[in-house]
Amino acid sequence: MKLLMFALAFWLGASLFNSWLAARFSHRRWAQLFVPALFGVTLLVLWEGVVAGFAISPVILPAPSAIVARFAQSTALLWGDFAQTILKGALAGYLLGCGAAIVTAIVIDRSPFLQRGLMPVGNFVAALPIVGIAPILVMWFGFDWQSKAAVVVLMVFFPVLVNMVAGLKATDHLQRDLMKTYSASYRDTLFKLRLPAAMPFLFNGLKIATTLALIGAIVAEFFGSPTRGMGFRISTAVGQLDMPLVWSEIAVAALAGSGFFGAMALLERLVTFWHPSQRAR
Amino acid sequence: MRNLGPILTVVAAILVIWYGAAVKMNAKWVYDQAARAGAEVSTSQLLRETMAQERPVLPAPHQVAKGLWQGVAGQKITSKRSLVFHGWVTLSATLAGFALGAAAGLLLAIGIVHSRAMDMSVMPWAIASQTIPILAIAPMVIVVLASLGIKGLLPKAIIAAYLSFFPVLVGMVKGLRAPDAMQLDLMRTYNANRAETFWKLRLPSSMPYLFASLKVGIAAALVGTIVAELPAGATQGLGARLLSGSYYGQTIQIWAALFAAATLAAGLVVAVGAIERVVLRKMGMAA
Amino acid sequence: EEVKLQLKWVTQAQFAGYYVAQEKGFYDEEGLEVTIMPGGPDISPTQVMAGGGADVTVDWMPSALAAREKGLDLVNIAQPFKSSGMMLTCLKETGIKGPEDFKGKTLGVWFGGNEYPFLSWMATLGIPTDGSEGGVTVLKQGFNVDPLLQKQAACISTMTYNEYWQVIDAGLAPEDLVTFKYEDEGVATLEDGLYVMGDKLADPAFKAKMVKFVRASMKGWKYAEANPDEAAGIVLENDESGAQTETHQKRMMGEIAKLTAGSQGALDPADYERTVKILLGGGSDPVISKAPEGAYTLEITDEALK
Amino acid sequence: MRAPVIEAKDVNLIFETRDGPVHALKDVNLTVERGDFVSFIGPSGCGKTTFLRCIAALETPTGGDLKVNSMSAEAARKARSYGYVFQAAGLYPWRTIAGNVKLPLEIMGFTKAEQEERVAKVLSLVDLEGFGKKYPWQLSGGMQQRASIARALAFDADILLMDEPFGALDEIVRDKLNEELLKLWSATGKTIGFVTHSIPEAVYLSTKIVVMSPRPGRITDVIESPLPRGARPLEIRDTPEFLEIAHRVREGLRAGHAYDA
Amino acid sequence: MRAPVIEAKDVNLIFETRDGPVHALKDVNLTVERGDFVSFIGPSGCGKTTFLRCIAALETPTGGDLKVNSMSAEAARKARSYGYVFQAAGLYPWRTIAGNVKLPLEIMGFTKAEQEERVAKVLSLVDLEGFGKKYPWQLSGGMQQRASIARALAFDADILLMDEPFGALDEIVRDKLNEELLKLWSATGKTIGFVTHSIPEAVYLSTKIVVMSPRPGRITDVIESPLPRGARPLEIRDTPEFLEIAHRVREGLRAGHAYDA
Ligand SMILES: Nc1ncnc2c1ncn2[C@@H]1O[C@H](COP(=O)(O)OP(=O)(O)OP(=O)(O)O)[C@@H](O)[C@H]1O
Ligand SMILES: Nc1ncnc2c1ncn2[C@@H]1O[C@H](COP(=O)(O)OP(=O)(O)OP(=O)(O)O)[C@@H](O)[C@H]1O
Ligand SMILES: Cc1ncc(C[n+]2csc(CCO)c2C)c(N)n1
Ligand SMILES: [Mg+2]
Ligand SMILES: [Mg+2]
Repeated sequence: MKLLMFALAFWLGASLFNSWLAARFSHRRWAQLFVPALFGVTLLVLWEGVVAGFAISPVILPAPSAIVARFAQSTALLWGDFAQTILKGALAGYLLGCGAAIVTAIVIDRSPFLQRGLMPVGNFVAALPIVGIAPILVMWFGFDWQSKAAVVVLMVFFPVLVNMVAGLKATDHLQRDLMKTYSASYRDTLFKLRLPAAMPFLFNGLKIATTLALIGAIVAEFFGSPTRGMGFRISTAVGQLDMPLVWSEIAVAALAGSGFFGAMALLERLVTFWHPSQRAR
Repeated sequence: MRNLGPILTVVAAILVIWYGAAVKMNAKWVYDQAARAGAEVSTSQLLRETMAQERPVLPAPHQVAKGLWQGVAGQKITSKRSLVFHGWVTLSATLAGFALGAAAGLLLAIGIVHSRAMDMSVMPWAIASQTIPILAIAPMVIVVLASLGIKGLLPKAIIAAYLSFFPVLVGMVKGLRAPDAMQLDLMRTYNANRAETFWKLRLPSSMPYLFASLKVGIAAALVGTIVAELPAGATQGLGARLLSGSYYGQTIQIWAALFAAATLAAGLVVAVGAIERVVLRKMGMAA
Repeated sequence: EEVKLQLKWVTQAQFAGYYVAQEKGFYDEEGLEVTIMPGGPDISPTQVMAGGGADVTVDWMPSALAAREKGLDLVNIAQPFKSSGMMLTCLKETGIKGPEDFKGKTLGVWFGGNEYPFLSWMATLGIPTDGSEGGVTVLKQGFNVDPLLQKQAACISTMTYNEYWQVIDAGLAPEDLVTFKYEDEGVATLEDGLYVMGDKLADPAFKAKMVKFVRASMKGWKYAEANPDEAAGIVLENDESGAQTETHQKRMMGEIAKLTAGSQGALDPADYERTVKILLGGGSDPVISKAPEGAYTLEITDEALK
Repeated sequence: MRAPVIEAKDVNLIFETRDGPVHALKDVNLTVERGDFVSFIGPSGCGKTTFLRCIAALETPTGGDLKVNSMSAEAARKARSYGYVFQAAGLYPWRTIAGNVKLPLEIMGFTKAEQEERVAKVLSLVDLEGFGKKYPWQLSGGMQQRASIARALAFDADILLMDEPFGALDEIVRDKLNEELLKLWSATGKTIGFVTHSIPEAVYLSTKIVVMSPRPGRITDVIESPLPRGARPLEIRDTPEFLEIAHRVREGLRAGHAYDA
Repeated sequence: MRAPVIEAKDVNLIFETRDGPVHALKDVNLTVERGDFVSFIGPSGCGKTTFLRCIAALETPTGGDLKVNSMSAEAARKARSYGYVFQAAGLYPWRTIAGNVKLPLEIMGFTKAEQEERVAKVLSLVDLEGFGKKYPWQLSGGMQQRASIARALAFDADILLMDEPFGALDEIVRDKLNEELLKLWSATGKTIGFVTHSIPEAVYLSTKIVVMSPRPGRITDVIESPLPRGARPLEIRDTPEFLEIAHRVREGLRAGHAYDA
């Protein structure tokens, strides 16, 4: 109970401190890192407090301290699972899926007919729930990372396609007319106008796709996998009631996902430095 | 409906490819069986048998269509074998979850737009929250909620809400910030307070973003519900239907449930689109 | 009086006894109102118990004992299943004739608490499962028998009453298959028993309730054994997903009856000792590290079967 | 002497940007009295908009002292002392023209009946009667500009701040609106701050012309117009006094361009 | 007689919109000869931009016949016969100023060295040397406008089509660029089509002033300027001939406004 009280007090204090920091130093780099970090720590403290305060069974919800301990103790295992699921399954699928989507967008961009036909159908296909598709893909592509990559491809393809198609349309009249006055070729228009103009949209899609790739790769392992991988570990560890390990894997997923997302956001900053949304602040 | 032609063309192309793939992928089994029986397979026999298997690797389109038709029209809709029945179960949880998620996303977005502290601290964690494979921990969530006495529709709805709040949050943060500096300055010249600025400027200008994100959100809510239905005791709903199809390797049942789910999703998105058109027209924004 | 029963798997004839007791009014006769909660691949009955989501659960002993080592005080109060239905089903064409042929092959195994019997077996055979030289490649098998049909695995785990018949239904003949029953290999562990939380047993009222529950359930089981077709019908009636077929459930009931036949409900301590021995013998990585204590009680069945 | 409405003393404004600070306003001193019509003229980037925004408390000077109606600019904003016309029309696309004009009235709590009445009045003032039910995109650029002027006139603010309000209009329409504005001004005795690029427009309208110069933005000349207050016929633009002032403004402007890129 | 560069015969253009057809150009007849400097003037919405776009083959007339350099407008576009300056600057934000000016040169396949040379030349022509490495948003509106003029001048097109190129500039800069443009024109003998709202600008620059009128958009007057071709000092604007032409243009404009809203 004492810990819970402390957690609540900490939460209150940290929130006030954060508001104060945010109000005064919001444009400082260190504050931009510190404020969310403190918020995260607050969540963890609160979690620890609640688990201790309400005496929640560790097989239901382990305390953050227990998770950290388990994490530290099984780094080798976690790294192996990370390599299997993220580096092989998710990354391969992400690259393939996004690449295919970009190429497809450029190809169907030339044909309004194909676009009008493909987009609604694609929309429909994208709505197929992965929990239904994953077993099928495991059946088709086997148990190893290839089937996970296939799931990821299916998951990321459509969001990226939609954004890229929208992006290729994102040039304004004036910009296109300018190209017309030069009687520019399709290639020139594509490379000098439409691809640069599409980048902000593309990155929108690419960022969404990062979290989808992760989720896809992990979930696909529930439907059959070799005896390693994050999804495999989560499902088996639940069966063994090793909840700290489960949450360690989840922590890895969240870290990897945030890192992946952050990397794409950084790349976006570099590539679309000219876009107003990047220039604000 | 000028899109009809192109859509039909694409669908036709897909069907052709699908049939081809069905023959190719199901052929191995036919050959294996023939080999076990010590028989030869002719081409016509191959074509016939690849499209009429009970557990095909890839069911032929007409098999799926038949499965769908039987599921939808071949039963009383109250029957446990009726896809309409299972669809309804899923739909109700989806709508409840979507309402929860959209409300949460909206409230958070409002908070973020109005409070720097929330903006700086919540956003990174909202992103991190979506990298947690909820599909992987859904079973635990169900168990935890059950231990708190929360059962039935609500746990499913909560998982659906978890998946649908994020698109709404992101879209609405963008949308509520859509007013340009001049539009905001205008409000300042009137010394309008936050509430007035919100109702008269931020909310109206966020409408296009709102509906775009609601469309994504409702599709996500459906996925969430289906995911939550897997471990919820695999009883009712399209998710349970998908899973029980998987246990028994009933490919056709899986595909039929898959298509039912996708149709439901498409229907929900169309419904949101219809609401969007009405609202935007009322607001005079349907250009 | 209310009792919440968490099943280990989806509604099927494997749990016919409970459904029969429900439908035939055996629970009512005892004054019990039983809620039967089906499980699924992602439901861990032990976790449900830990969360207080159920009063009593059907689980396999290896998983229950493993959970017990993790600090979850699960206690076996009855054992309706006498023998194990688990086996490894292999394609004959892979050339597997005996366990010694497993080396270098790919085997499908269920995880989520069901891997323990397999791991123990491999340990007794001295075959490594961690992918090292001279061992087997283990796949986390999904829900169905596709890996065998697609030849992605040489052998897969099956239950005598369920997956095996799915393989047969898929068109393979028994002659095309080689099966290894855990029972025959001497590595059988106890399956479907009834487990409750140990601390609750301290409460006489709860104990009395469990006595009634076990008594009614066993009555259900014996009725099901005697009337397999009717039992299968009752199961079908209770399947809310509408996915089960009559032929399959009738056949399953027939096979299940063979497994429950030897039991009146009471756990045979000899079976328990054997299970523990097998689980302890898991080589370098045993499922449980020391013989558990207080993992079962005969008090309930003693009282119930008087 | 009339009470000063705007009083700027050594106002400075420096924007911190990534490429270093931009000195947008340097030591700006200006006194505007009640009923004055002040025009601001100067090359692109000399700080005209910035200064107008300071008066409106949309920008805060980094140094000096700025009083509006003898209070701080911020307090004056809170007291809703002025109407502001932005360089672009900035109508809300989800509101009709009437709805846009009504917006400040709603916020300031006018009664429904009064709202209707005022909207009708100002729309007719800018020649837009009959267009109240249209949406902004259904109007040409010039009409939108006029609607935004109507919006600023709808509530009777003491001070009217206008940033190049007639930029998008052609000469004929511009002349007409110039006349209307003068009429309104002399009828109501409002104080008006007006940014323009057109020398004749500045001279024709103003009682006081402020010539500004860039880098750093500052006032180089303040010209008190000898032209009569109140109604001025358009033909006044051909009188020698007019041409003389115009010449002086032009010279001031030219000086500001001397070291311009 | 010089060969006609632009020859419009009964050109009509009707936009089909939701609210019904808009007759943007009605029976437009115009002949422009090589080396002409033609200004288009008229109230908002009279079709100036639309006609310029027809010449550039950015819009297709729905009726009549339009020849550019004795070919169809489309063929002339494909032959890259003209440079176009749009009403808005329309610089690509992902390219630097130099990169934007270079764009047409890359497309038209100039060598790298030639590209550099021409970029430097035209940037200095519009007084933007030293700004080549900046991005568009780092420049003021007026500077952006000048960059877009440089872009159109970079490749030596025969015909220059300019849609209110000096709209965002103040009087002084405008005067200077007017002079520069005249110099360039008389030095190169280009044919120039020029849209403006300013009567003095139109008269000062043109050999031919086309006055247009809206609803339906049509030509109401074509005034051949008696002012000397070639260099014209700015002072020419005070000569009686100048004022007379200006008067005629103003009258034409006023007529166009008669039934205006
Ligand atoms: N938010 C800002 N951040 C940085 N610099 C700014 C900002 N606003 C204006 N400036 C700079 O301040 C100076 C004055 O700008 P201001 O908009 O007041 O000019 P102006 O006189 O209104 O010009 P114009 O005639 O083009 O409207 C310019 O150099 C501009 O680049
Ligand atoms: N794409 C279009 N669709 C429909 N109507 C159009 C379109 N483009 C122009 N118009 C209409 O054609 C008419 C002429 O427009 P145009 O842009 O040529 O006018 P303008 O003379 O250039 O006016 P401004 O001085 O405002 O630039 C206007 O009534 C306009 O509303
Ligand atoms: C993913 C998954 N597959 C199989 C089992 C094992 N299992 C336990 S009970 C039972 C019933 C027989 O059909 C089966 C197959 C499992 N627990 N999880
Ligand atoms: Mg300005
Ligand atoms: Mg125009």
